[in-house]
Amino acid sequence: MDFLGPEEWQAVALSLKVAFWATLTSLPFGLGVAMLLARGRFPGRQVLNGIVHLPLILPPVVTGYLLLLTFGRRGPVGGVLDQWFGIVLAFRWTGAALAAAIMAFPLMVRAMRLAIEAVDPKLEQAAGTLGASRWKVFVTVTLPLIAPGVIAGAVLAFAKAMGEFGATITFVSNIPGQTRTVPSAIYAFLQVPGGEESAVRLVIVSVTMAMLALLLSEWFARRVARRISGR
Amino acid sequence: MDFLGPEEWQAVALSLKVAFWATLTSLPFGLGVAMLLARGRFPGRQVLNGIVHLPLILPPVVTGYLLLLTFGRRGPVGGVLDQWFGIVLAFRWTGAALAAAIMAFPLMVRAMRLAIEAVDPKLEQAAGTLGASRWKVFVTVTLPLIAPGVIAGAVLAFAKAMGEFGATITFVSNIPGQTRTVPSAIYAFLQVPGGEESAVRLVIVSVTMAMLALLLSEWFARRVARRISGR
Amino acid sequence: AASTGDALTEAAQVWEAETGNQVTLAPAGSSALARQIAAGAPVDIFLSANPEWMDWLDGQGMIDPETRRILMGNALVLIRTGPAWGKAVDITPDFDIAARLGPDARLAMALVEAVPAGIYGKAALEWLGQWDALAPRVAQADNVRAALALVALGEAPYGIVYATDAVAERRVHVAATFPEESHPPILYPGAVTRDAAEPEAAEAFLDWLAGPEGGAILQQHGFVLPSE
Amino acid sequence: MSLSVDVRHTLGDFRLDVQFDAPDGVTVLFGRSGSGKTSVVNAVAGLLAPSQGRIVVGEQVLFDSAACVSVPVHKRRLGYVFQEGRLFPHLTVRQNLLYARRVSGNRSQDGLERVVDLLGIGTLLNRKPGALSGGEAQRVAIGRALLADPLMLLMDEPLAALDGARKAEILPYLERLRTEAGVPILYVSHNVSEVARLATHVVVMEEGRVLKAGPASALLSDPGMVRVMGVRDAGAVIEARVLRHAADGVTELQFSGGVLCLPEVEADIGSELRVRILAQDVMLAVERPSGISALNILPVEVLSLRRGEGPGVIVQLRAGTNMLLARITRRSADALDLREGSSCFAVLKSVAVAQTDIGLGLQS
Amino acid sequence: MSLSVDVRHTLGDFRLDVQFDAPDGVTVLFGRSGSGKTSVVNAVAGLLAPSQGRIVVGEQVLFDSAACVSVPVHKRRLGYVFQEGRLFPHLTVRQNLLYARRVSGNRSQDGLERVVDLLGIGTLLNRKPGALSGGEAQRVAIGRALLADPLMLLMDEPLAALDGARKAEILPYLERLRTEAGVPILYVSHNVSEVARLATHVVVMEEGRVLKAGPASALLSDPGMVRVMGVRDAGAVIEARVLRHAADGVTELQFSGGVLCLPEVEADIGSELRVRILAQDVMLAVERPSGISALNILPVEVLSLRRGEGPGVIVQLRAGTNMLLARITRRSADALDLREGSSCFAVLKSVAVAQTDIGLGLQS
Ligand SMILES: Nc1ncnc2c1ncn2[C@@H]1O[C@H](COP(=O)(O)OP(=O)(O)OP(=O)(O)O)[C@@H](O)[C@H]1O
Ligand SMILES: Nc1ncnc2c1ncn2[C@@H]1O[C@H](COP(=O)(O)OP(=O)(O)OP(=O)(O)O)[C@@H](O)[C@H]1O
Ligand SMILES: [Mg+2]
Ligand SMILES: [Mg+2]
Repeated sequence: MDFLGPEEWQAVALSLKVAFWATLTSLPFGLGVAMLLARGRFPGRQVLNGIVHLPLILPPVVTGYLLLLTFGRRGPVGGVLDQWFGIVLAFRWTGAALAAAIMAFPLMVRAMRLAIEAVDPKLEQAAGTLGASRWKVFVTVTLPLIAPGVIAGAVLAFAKAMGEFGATITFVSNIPGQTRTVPSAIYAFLQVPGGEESAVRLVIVSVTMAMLALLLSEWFARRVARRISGR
Repeated sequence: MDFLGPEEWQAVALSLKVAFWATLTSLPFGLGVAMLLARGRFPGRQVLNGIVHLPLILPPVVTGYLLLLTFGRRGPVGGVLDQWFGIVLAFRWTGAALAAAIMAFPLMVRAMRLAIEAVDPKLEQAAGTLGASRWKVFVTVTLPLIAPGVIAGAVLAFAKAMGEFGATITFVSNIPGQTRTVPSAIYAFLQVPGGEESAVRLVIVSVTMAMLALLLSEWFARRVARRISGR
Repeated sequence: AASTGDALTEAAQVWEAETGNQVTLAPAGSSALARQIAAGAPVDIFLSANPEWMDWLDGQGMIDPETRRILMGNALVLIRTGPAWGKAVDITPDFDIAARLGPDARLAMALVEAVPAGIYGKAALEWLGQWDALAPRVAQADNVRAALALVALGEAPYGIVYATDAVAERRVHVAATFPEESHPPILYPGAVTRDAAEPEAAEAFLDWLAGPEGGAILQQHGFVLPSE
Repeated sequence: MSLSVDVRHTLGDFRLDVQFDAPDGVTVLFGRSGSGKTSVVNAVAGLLAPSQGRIVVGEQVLFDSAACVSVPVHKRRLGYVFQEGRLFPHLTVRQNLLYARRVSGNRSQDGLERVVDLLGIGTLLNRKPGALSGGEAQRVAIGRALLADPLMLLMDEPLAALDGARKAEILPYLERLRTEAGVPILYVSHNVSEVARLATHVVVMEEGRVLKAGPASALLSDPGMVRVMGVRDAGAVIEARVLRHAADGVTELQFSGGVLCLPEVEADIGSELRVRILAQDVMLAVERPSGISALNILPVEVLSLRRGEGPGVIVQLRAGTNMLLARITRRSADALDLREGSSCFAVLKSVAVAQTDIGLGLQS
Repeated sequence: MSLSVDVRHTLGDFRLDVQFDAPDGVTVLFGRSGSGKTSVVNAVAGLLAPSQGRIVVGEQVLFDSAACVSVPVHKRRLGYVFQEGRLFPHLTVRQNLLYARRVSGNRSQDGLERVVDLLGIGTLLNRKPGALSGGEAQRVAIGRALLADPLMLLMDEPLAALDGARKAEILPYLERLRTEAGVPILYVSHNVSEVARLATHVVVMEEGRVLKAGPASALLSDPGMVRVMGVRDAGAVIEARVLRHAADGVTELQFSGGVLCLPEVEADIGSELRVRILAQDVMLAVERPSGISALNILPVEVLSLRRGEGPGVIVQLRAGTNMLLARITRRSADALDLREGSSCFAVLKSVAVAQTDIGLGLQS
């Protein structure tokens, strides 16, 4: 296609990759934390809740800076990851995915938690009497019932990950092909006089992609909902 | 208090004001749109859904820029508002509230929509048979049942509004006392050598406030939930 | 422009004390400010880190060209993580940055296409003939302060920033200074806007900044005064 | 007010095709599980919009697919007791009960006490539905419907979850609603004794269609209905007038076939009652027995004998102008040499006519 | 397997304080709405953790607050039919039925067909619960519990939503479960006829406490229970052995008081049956009546007369070693001059003993 130049395509592909992995890998954690928050009764529940919400509250730049402090090569976690596992996040697309995942995490957890809280515990009890252990109850009853919420959460997270900019550029900066996601590219274009046109092209592409993801998820969520209500 | 200087206090007070009004004024719209999306069956529903999600997908800078183009004094809407109603949004705290509200809108709508979809239509039918018109059904049955979701949505929106930066600074700039919210102030401090200390102080304050809002809302949502389940 | 905030804050305070006039600063990126002014922002003075955005605004007829002047200049330096040891050197064409970086470390800069500090840095590296080799190894931050932070935290061992930024950050030191001819002159133009509410006071402040008192403050913060 | 229902609709594989007209009073829908009773009630309530049909209550057309009329649910002034409760979980029992008042803007508590007493839910008023037992919730649901001050009551197995004693308390109240307030009631029940007691008109449904419909007394005395009701519940319904209350607690009633003695009935002298006499409670004797505890020995004429599949025979009897049913074994029928036209005596224990099977007649 | 329950718990204002021991078979919890039946069942199921108490089924201690034992719900191997269905809305009927298999890792469909046939839900298998009628949903819930291959069945008013014919089909199956499979059943019911038919042991509850508990036959023949059951449902349960099936469809049974003639009973000759004879179906005569359709005329002795509040008298009778109850009017009692010790004849229509009141005896 002529619409976008090769560099721009690179940014689009990278954004998709980053958002996809950010969503996918944070999904189980999100679900776990949502379960804990919705059902758990332990001290420090509110603290956990607060921590989960932090990325939403903090300006993205601050989040990015904190990520840099923690997961940077010299940071406590980043150092360990680097030396022990050979995992480097700084200036890699994996770092961008981490930043996107963390920024999107509160959205994901909130949506899932709301869905979990809407599940009738009586159905879970019924499953228990039929011999399902807690884990099986979760897999066979709770999870299917909250599926629309999980999908909603994942889509929100994906959309957010596609649009994330502040934390990403602060944490992993802007390296073409590595960490230059679509929002970074758009930002760069907007900084120079006359760059609007290129920016608009990228905006159109990223909006189109996000809308497609949204439509897909709506369709999917409706299917699941229909499956559940049996209508 | 000595902890924060007067300028910092100003930013904190402004942020609270902006987030509060952003949340409050967008609440009815959010609820309306959530109802439309959850229950409405009209052509263009998916388009509305997409538009609502836009601010989530777009980099905040782009959203801010679009706001500037639309609601700026010379923009199509901004001009009308200015000339006909004397309402100026650009470079006022009202503009910051608008930017925050728009950025937070998708989060609010998503949470509310999820809650609405979890309401059993059979209860609404029952209310109908007892003589409640659609509107009364909404006020007396649907609304109380979705209250936890509404609260969750409002809190997400408030938190997001407290942390919004990109769109705000692009739309209404960074004018102390007018549009310099806490995130803008943090940004400004980070731009000057040696400003980190002030920035950290502001981060602590804004995190504390957001956490308090969160705790309050959790408590409130639990109360409502208990009220509903009757347990 | 964002990078001038500290110096201007001090200058404004002094001038306020002298004249009793009130100055309100709104630090943000040059691009954002220029667009906001074009959209009718209630601003009296625009001070840009980048002459291009001033030209752009001029093209829109949003500034009073009579009042436009260069207020100050800046230098570009190569910084290195850690406290200072030894003396900063002047960069000559045979100065090999890649060799100093080592095999896989990165060079922190501001966005090389978009942000002034990055654009100047890129020009300087091109002047050195090392841009093509270094380009894939540059970590571009969204502004020059973020690039500074990357070096300060040790994420990138070297970075290219303004001399003014390097002054206050204790965790970095200036390893080398780029010669003036290696990049277009780094100039900060200022002008009174067309829609200014108080154009006289605004022009007075600009005059004062360009005068000896303002100049002294700017110099204190590491800026270079325009040497015509 | 009369009720006229004509509904055609498809739900998945299930086809509903129901037409019936019912006069004033209680119309009972009777039929096996899954035969479409709830669907008909929902159509009347407006919760199910039939693909075709017409529903008229009294003068008011509630639904007419041909004329594109469909009165919105909330304007139909219903009291609907759902098969599954549907209490509002966020409101207390009191708020649930007063919900209809609240949404109609009339906040008086008129009648609350009476209904609360009737249903025995006085101690529950401040609880949430989540803290009620199954039967308690059902009682609150009934109360909520009654307090809606409805023009029409729709009750879908309202008493199924209740114990016998509670049922016995609520039934007379429903009777009074029917008779005094003239509220038409569409009532779904599996319980023939409830049907016999309340029904003015019975509609028997099978697989989405009307199998049989007609006045309660005719339908219940119809030997052909025995299969539908189950033999145990077959019986005739007669109308009788209270003659006197004897000192020993026996109430004597006059009907066309003679005098019936029943255990004390709470009804004024002269009032009309409906009495259901189960076929299995009627014994036949060729000569008048004596020295026996049964108080009612009525001369009757055998109208027909109808053999069932089992060892039983349903004997249709004429007593005065009324019809009675008796169920006896073939062995007895042979031993007594019963045949059409033979005269004999129907022996009926006075207590065999249960209190719950006596309802206020329609005329009173 | 025997069941031993000792539970103390507080729910809001409601105090549950229940102790009873029940032998093998079906233990029926009987009591008015809100008396705590569901709470007891929930405690046995493990859904309610009593603040104090001990629950033992057979050898297994399910709960013991003193020893801090509480077997987790899913390890109790229950089949629980809830009062309110609780089908999984996201699974088809088939998946609901096979849920227990699926979670226990045993995916065979053994028994599915049998249960599906019994409950008449064959055409519903691929539907979602949202598309079922009330009675259909309840039948699926019963099927789900039965197919869990439970060590113990808990059934909370399982048949309340079902029509008579369906009930009549399901009850024998439950009887067989009790007798053949030896699955202990804890059964909540308001329906005395169900109780009489199924119960080995009856626990009568009132306001959270046990009012009375004992073997079904003793408790149901106890004149003191008339108040609890309601007069209409008072009656004795006797055990009888099938003597022969006569050609005219009458089955003759031998019991201690003589021979009982009943309409055809499907049971092998020699098998033991439980027969419930309602007090109101028994007539008394001072001399043996003749020329009457009633087949059973048993010589009996009056043991006691007990006046109720109304015009009725409950007469306890001895027939052989068995006890019978008769309910007659005071007027009749006076007319016949009945007193303790007098001899008379109990007249009983053979059809008055309904099929649903005959169950398999425990010995068979
Ligand atoms: N959460 C609660 N808070 C307060 N009271 C409760 C709660 N749950 C139940 N109760 C009360 O406990 C009593 C026993 O309830 P339970 O459900 O065991 O009754 P039940 O015998 O099964 O009645 P039914 O026949 O109506 O189902 C009832 O009076 C009920 O109101
Ligand atoms: N959404 C649906 N899709 C398919 N079939 C349906 C749907 N809803 C109901 N049915 C079927 O329609 C029939 C009638 O249902 P309805 O609820 O009216 O029965 P009912 O007579 O009230 O039965 P019950 O006595 O069990 O409550 C049932 O066979 C049911 O399976
Ligand atoms: Mg139904
Ligand atoms: Mg119960």
